[in-house]
Amino acid sequence: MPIELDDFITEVRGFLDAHATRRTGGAGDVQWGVGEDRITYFSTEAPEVEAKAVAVAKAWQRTRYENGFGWLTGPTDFGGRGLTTVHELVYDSLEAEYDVPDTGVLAVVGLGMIGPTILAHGQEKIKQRYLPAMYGGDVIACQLFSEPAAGSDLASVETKAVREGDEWVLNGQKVWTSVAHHAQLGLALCRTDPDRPKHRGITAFLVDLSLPGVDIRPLRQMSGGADFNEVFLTDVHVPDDHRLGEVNDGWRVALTTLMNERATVGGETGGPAGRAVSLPFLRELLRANGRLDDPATRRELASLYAGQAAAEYMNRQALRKLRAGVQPGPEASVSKLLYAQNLTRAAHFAADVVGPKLIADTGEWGTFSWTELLLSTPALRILGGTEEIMKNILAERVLGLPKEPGIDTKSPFRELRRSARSSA
Amino acid sequence: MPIELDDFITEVRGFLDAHATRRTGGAGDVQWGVGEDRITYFSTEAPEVEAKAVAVAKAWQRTRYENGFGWLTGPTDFGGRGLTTVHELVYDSLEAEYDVPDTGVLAVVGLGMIGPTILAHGQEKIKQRYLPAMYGGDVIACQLFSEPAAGSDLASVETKAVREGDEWVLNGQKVWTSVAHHAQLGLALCRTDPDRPKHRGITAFLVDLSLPGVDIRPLRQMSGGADFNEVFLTDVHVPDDHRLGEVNDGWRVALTTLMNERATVGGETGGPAGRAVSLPFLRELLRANGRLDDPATRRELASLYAGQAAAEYMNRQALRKLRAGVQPGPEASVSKLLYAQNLTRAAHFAADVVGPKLIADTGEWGTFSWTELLLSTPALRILGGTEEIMKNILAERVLGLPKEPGIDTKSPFRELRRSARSSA
Amino acid sequence: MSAGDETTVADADSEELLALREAVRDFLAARSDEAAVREVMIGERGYDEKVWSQMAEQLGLQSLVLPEAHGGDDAGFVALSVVLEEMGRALLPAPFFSSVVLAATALVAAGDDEAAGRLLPGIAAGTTLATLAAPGPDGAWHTGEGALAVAASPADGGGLVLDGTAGIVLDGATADEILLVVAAPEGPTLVSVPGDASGLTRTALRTLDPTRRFASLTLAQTPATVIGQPGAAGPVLAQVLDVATAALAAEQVGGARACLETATAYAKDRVQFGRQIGSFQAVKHKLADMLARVQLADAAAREAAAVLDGADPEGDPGVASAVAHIVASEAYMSVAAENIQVHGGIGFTWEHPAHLYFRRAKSSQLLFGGPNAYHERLLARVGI
Amino acid sequence: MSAGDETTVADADSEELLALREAVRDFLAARSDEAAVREVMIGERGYDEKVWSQMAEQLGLQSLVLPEAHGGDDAGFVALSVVLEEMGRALLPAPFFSSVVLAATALVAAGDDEAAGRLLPGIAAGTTLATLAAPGPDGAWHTGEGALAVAASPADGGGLVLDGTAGIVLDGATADEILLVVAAPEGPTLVSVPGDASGLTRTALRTLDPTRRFASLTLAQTPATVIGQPGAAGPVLAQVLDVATAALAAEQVGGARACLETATAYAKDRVQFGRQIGSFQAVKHKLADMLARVQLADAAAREAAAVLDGADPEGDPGVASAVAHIVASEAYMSVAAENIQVHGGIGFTWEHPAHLYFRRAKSSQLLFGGPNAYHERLLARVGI
Repeated sequence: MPIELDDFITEVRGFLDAHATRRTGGAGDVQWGVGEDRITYFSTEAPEVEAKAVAVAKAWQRTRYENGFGWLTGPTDFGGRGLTTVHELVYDSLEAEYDVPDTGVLAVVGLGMIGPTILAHGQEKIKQRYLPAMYGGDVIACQLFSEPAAGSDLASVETKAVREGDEWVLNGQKVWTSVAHHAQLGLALCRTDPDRPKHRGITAFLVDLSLPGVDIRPLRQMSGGADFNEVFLTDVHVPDDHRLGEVNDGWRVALTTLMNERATVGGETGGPAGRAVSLPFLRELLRANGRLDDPATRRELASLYAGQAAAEYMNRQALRKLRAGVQPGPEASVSKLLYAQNLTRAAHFAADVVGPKLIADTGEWGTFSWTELLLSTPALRILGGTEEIMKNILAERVLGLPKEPGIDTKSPFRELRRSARSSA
Repeated sequence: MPIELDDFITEVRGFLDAHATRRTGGAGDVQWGVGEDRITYFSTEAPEVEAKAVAVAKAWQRTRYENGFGWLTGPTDFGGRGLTTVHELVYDSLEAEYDVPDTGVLAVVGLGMIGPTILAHGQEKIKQRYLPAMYGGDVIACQLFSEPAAGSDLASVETKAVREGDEWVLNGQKVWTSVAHHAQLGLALCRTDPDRPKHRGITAFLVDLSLPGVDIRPLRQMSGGADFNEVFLTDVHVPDDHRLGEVNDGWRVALTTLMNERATVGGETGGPAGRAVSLPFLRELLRANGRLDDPATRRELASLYAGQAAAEYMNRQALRKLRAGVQPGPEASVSKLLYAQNLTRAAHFAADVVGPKLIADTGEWGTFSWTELLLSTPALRILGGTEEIMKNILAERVLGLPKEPGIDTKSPFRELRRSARSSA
Repeated sequence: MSAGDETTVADADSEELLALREAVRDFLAARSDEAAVREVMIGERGYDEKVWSQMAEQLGLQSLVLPEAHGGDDAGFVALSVVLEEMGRALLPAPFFSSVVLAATALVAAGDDEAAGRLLPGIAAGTTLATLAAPGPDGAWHTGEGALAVAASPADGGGLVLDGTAGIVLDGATADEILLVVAAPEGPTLVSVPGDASGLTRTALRTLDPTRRFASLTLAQTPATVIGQPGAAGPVLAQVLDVATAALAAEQVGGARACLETATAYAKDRVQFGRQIGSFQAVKHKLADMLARVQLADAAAREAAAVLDGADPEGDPGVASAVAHIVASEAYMSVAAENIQVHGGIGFTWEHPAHLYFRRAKSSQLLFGGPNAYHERLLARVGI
Repeated sequence: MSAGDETTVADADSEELLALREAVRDFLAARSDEAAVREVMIGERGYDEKVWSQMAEQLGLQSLVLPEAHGGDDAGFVALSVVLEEMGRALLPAPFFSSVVLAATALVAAGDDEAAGRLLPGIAAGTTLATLAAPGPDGAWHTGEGALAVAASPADGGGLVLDGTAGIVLDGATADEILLVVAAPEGPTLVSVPGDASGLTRTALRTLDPTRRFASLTLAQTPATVIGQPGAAGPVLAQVLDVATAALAAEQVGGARACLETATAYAKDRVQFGRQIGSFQAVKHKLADMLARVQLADAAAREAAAVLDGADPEGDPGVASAVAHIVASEAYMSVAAENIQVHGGIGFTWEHPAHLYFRRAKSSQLLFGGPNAYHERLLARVGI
């Protein structure tokens, strides 16, 4: 271990004390009616508010990076610190004690998923070019995977990449791209050989989003904001050195990204969605609505809280395992399922408690604000892999149940497309 | 219409007044702690009690028959009265006002399902021989369909029937046969040609259960009783005139039976299971356990009752349609699903109310007796078509969703068996 | 629509009502399709006045269920249910529920010929928009707990004046005439206040469901006219709730069925993994569950309407309506959510109509208090 | 099992505990397989005395968690959980829960050295069977509502005499020593009564779960020995419930996991429509749901045991146990029911073990009062 944990902790504390303020007030303290009246899973704000938050996030990431905390587990060659996952976990838990900007816009997709993918599959030059810039807070990266026709069936991407000399020309449409409107870089899966089986004709490319032919359009979701984008690629010329992995071996690249996605979803209970399953917050909700002594409401609260607490125990235990060097397996999908279930349940529970004050904004704090969470809940069951896909993963990969027959993974993609279209 | 409805009603009232006693007491009256302490879906009793009940049921059916009410819709040629479904419904609703023996042991399977099947597919001689005997209360008939390996996949029956001159020799094992231990006659589906596709190599036979080689063994269910039987057929010789329908056309015969099954399941809420979803009974349950004023219990009661009441409305409306000559469609499967759901929910609700008194018999009326219902509930989701099969029916036949691919209904049965066995 | 001396109870599947259903459906498809709904829902009034007039003039929908004596057709609640089901299916944004269901029912139930004569003909003709509110302490429907939020006191020159706030009033910003249940010295009293009354301030509220509008009303020494007897609003309100929850259930069934049909169509159309997704058993069974819920809600809503029409002399409209309210509220909410799930990503975009049904489903479920209120209401109706 | 001065918190996945798990599993597979369980469950005593002795002599299971001072190994609650999980998986019929979990915990918590010295060594050796009951008005665990059902009054020659009925006492018919929480003049008091005490009548009861026995005890002027201080049983009982519900959760997880594994194996084995039924998505997703429930319950039970062992200084054993009790109770009940559904017809036969798990699941869920009690208990533990 390059640095003793105790020394590391001292160093982190020194850094945080110098650059941030420690949080005050216990977790149990909730001042009902005070502070921002927002309960939501999504993060959309007015464009100017959002732009400012992105700038602040980038600045904080830069500060971390300049002080050696920007990429703790990354190789030193690319600006990383070369430390272990344990150091990272320790840093995270210490930082959580301070009021620091939310860096989710950089971290969740870019640093959490795309960074490791570039590290694993990128050419040396590309790693040098992008990794320090990403972990240094300058470049935000996004994922250009999903397409209108390739949702759960991700390996059916149709965006074409055709080689022209040292370049590839990309054409197609991507969708459900979060943070694209703030990003400078995208990781795109493209069809490079439709005559091979669908998983074997895909190639992965890093796409500079400032290139001509890249058109990013916000996609408004049902809760009102636009956390996602459609990205249209029209004759976008990408240099061959921006290819990740071999030609037609992009599915393996995608799996690296998805594996890291699984590690980041679920579990998260902080932020404006965390309130919805926080016991002190719910207690005050009941008190404010005169329902704290109603046995029917109490029972539902207890049931909701028990499920949420157990899910938190589960995530904590998974973290402990991770600390001990055990990689999370496919059973992590349970966490994602529960996260969606618990937030959904909490939203309807709150609706029951606030009653008609949820349907029209009377201005009362902590009532109509639940609508945004409520309207986010359907997305939780779909984003990052639908509930159905998660259950398939659990059944097939954890329990070893046989795959569905009649799913063709062997025929050339071109033929699959044709037959699907004629049968639909 | 052969007899005016008003005249018919007068006739029925006359018959019932002469042979039975009218019920007293409103439906809302429940005397808690009085009467039989039994809440169950199944009907098993001690053998001597059961035998007596069967004798009483047969006698009442005979009385009905002798007075012209044994088979109201049946053709007069075979002892029927030649009247309409409306007359039958009217008779049923009038009879419900009287205390009469439960004739389920004859009626549900024999008269409700096998009778119509014999009528539709039997030879003249066979109809003459069995129909009057069945509707006259002498012969109880049962269904010999399911087999250990052919559960939900009923068309996979393996019981063999081989022709020998004017006879067929049957060999195989049937299971889930209700009332077989009281029955004289069975309708068996047998494989007569394994080289044809599975639905096209089955033939249906009426089997006299007193024939040598028929061995009926009770099958104890988890709730303790034995409402079902295994029936072993070893070299049972059945005359060819006992065949229903053409050779290898038995699936069509089976469909007639199953269609009539669908019409009889669901909806039923009388008897010792009806209590479990009866509002006055549940009200008294809550009162006896000091929970009538607990809002949490009240809320669950209201929710349970709303679901049950709506299901009853649905059944009543279906009956009204039937009266108007509209045959129930596959959507009747909804009724069966709801019946299982509501009884299951009621059993767990009651468990919550009586608490630990459900786990050990303290002798208190209306507490431990819920165990029998509780232990019957899993069967409700399986018997007469599993929940999964019912949902397939709703999805495919009502909503028109595509069939599951990869289910082979065309290959010879012999090959299917072989490949299934090697893949399992 | 015919009506006579003898009570003829309509059957929703009768040829007459099937024709009515078709007429309403065709009308809404032509005049209030999704594009039109989306335009209206971001507009200020929240409904299309031209469509509203045509509903009255061409189809006579506003007058359908009202008494003949006051310009109505007395067609019965089953007919009303058919209309509301279609409106629910199309998510029609219109003051129909507030004016024709809530206010008109209250006027009929109050048995006040003067008030009925003054307001019902206009409601029936669609020229008067009325609404009703019985605001309790939280501004929403008074469900028996706590005091009424608007107080009435005798005015100097006779009559009553009102003070208080009605926090969440359906179509309260656009109604010409607002009926309120207020706390008068004699007890809960039904009164009416014109939309332009002095001392009345109306504020349109941001709503969960943009196709259904609410306003907050504050009243300061606002003059009001008593309807019926002072102190007699309790039974009137009970009767209104029976009719309103039964009517709402029909509307909910219409919306729920639209969700089921959309999801079913999508499951047949959408291909993933080389197959229509409707061939996957998980999707299939989800749709079967949705179907079961819709059928159950439909049965309950039909029963409630039929019992209100007197079809079943033993049926109790209070019980049947309360059952329908619970079952339809939960069916619609659940089906609206599952519809999005079947659609996947596209289902939670703003552009897809699925969220409009989701919003309507939740809004309807909570309109008269939500689960907290409707379970106890059922028990009250059965006397437990 | 080692124990020393420093608190070493065991991890259920440590090599040591994996070895313990394997040893217990092998032992139960050899000595208490399904056939053996079925034989014992229809027998009179309800457990196999030979197996019980071997558990003590060969594996030292009874002594595992007990204090060293009284013949125990102080191995901690995580170790106990591992053992209970295996017992739950095998549906072991034995007085382990009553004697080692309930009675021994009460003796330790009461801090009465005399009583502990008198009873714990025998419990640890498996030679004394003890049990504990705190019968409330309905004969079951006293959950704070109503009075205790057994009253204590001063005896003529000193000590106490008891009168009343303990209606549902776990292993009450076979226990050598019965600990009871009774209503003494000083308040709830823990006492002990030998199984052959005068005035004590024990009646074995018919039970839902034949692998878990209960008896009704009536006491008429039965002499009893006070354990700890008179009036001090309240906190003892609270501590017992924390341990007992955490222990029960571990046992429930073991049973639930057995159901999941059986159902999974059957889904791979059973062929219908020419396919393993586990290839049908409806079955697949049902099993995935079962897995999710079991994993959640497992996490909760592990947390509760770890917190009881002091692994997390911020963890509150009351909260973690109450959470585990709810989550494991509901997971087990649901998984036991779904296991039958996956099996179809064969699953609801008497011959198939599925119903034994179903019975145990319901019996466990209701043991300490059921949903009505356990939700409020959690809120009490978090101070709401």
